[in-house]
Amino acid sequence: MPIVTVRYFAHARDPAGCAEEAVEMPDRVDVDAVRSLLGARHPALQRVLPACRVAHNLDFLRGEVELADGDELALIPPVSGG
Amino acid sequence: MPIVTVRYFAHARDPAGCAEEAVEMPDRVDVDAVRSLLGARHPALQRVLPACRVAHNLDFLRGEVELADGDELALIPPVSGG
Amino acid sequence: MALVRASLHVVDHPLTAEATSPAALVGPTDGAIASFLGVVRDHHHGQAVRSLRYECYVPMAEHQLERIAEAVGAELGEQPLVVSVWHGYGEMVPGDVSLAVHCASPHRVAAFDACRAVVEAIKADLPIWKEERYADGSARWLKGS
Amino acid sequence: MALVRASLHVVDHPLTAEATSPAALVGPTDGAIASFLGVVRDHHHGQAVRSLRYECYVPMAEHQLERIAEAVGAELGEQPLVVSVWHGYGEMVPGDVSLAVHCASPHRVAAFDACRAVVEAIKADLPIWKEERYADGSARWLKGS
Repeated sequence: MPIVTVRYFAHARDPAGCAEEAVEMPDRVDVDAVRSLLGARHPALQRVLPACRVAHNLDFLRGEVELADGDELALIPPVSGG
Repeated sequence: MPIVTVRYFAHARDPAGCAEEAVEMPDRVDVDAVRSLLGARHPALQRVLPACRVAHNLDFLRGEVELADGDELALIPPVSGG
Repeated sequence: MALVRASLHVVDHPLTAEATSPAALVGPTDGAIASFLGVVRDHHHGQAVRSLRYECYVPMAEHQLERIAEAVGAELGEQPLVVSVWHGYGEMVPGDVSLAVHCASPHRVAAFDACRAVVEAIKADLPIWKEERYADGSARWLKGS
Repeated sequence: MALVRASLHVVDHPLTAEATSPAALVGPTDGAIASFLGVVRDHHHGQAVRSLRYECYVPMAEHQLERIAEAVGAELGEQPLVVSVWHGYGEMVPGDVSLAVHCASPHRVAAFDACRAVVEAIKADLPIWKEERYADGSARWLKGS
């Protein structure tokens, strides 16, 4: 199974306890699968997960994606730029 | 009858033959009356008059207005600022 | 009143950095500044434009800018609005800036709406006329925009 | 293609005049430049804001800006579009400029529409988060805008 880098930002970082970590992931995931896996790994994240989008290699993840070693996933809480 | 200054701009100036002139006007006028009077005074203006608005003392004339000596009227051809 | 401050200018030359930059409106109370610049183009309906001249009925233009700022401010209801407008006239060449509109408000929708409304009102009602001179030697007063 | 040129910047400081002025987009082919500045406000929902920090997922923000510029350019159809975007992150105080968007096109409707669409897309999709620090000592991550 691929090992990917997972990044946590803003109000997702404190509950995750880190800004990034290496995580072993299934070969194929969708947004719900990523949320479930990260929520199981860091129960404190579960409160913010429903509002978070997931990014895969700098694009928002839509549908399913095949993961490879070294890929980057990120939890994207509601943004507030501008 | 009041004597007012009439100003001509852009493509109304050449047919009027001048940039401004003093004109004796009725006590009360509306846009149609101004157009008729100026068209009779300068027949070459008649081609452009239907497209021109009229300004009275720096505001667009709507409805009727009472004129006084020294008032300013202007023919405003279609504008193209910006 | 929605219109907090208006700074309105009609000047006899192409606009300079003082006019084109929104910097003068930047401050801690307004979160959004929407701006518009009108720039002299080198083509119009396929004809190469060499230069142009804006004629302006200056006192009426200044008065109409006040009317426009007040009307747009009133349309915004309770949203505070700061407006800065500069319109140049006289001789210009392609690349010169003829119009600058800056609208500041606490929120972006009000700033955008106000800026667009001011520009549309200027295009409709400001007594300014553009005479284009083309590369083939001809010249023409534009009618509308 | 409608997108002629995009100049996209994510920088770790408040924006300076180079970013906030539309001057870099002024040229003889585009008659209209619409701009937007986002400015740090000293109040938010009635609370006095003392300072704030923007956190940014920089490589994703840069990539998303490219996506946004391409998508907005495509929406304009045949109208050519030049886009310049600057977003700052890090520590800021009220009055600092955090966002500058400039859109140039031959005609004003395309420039206005593009500028607004870019700003809305940035508000929706740019991975940047604002943490406000209030005068009473508390701090809060903003959710949405």
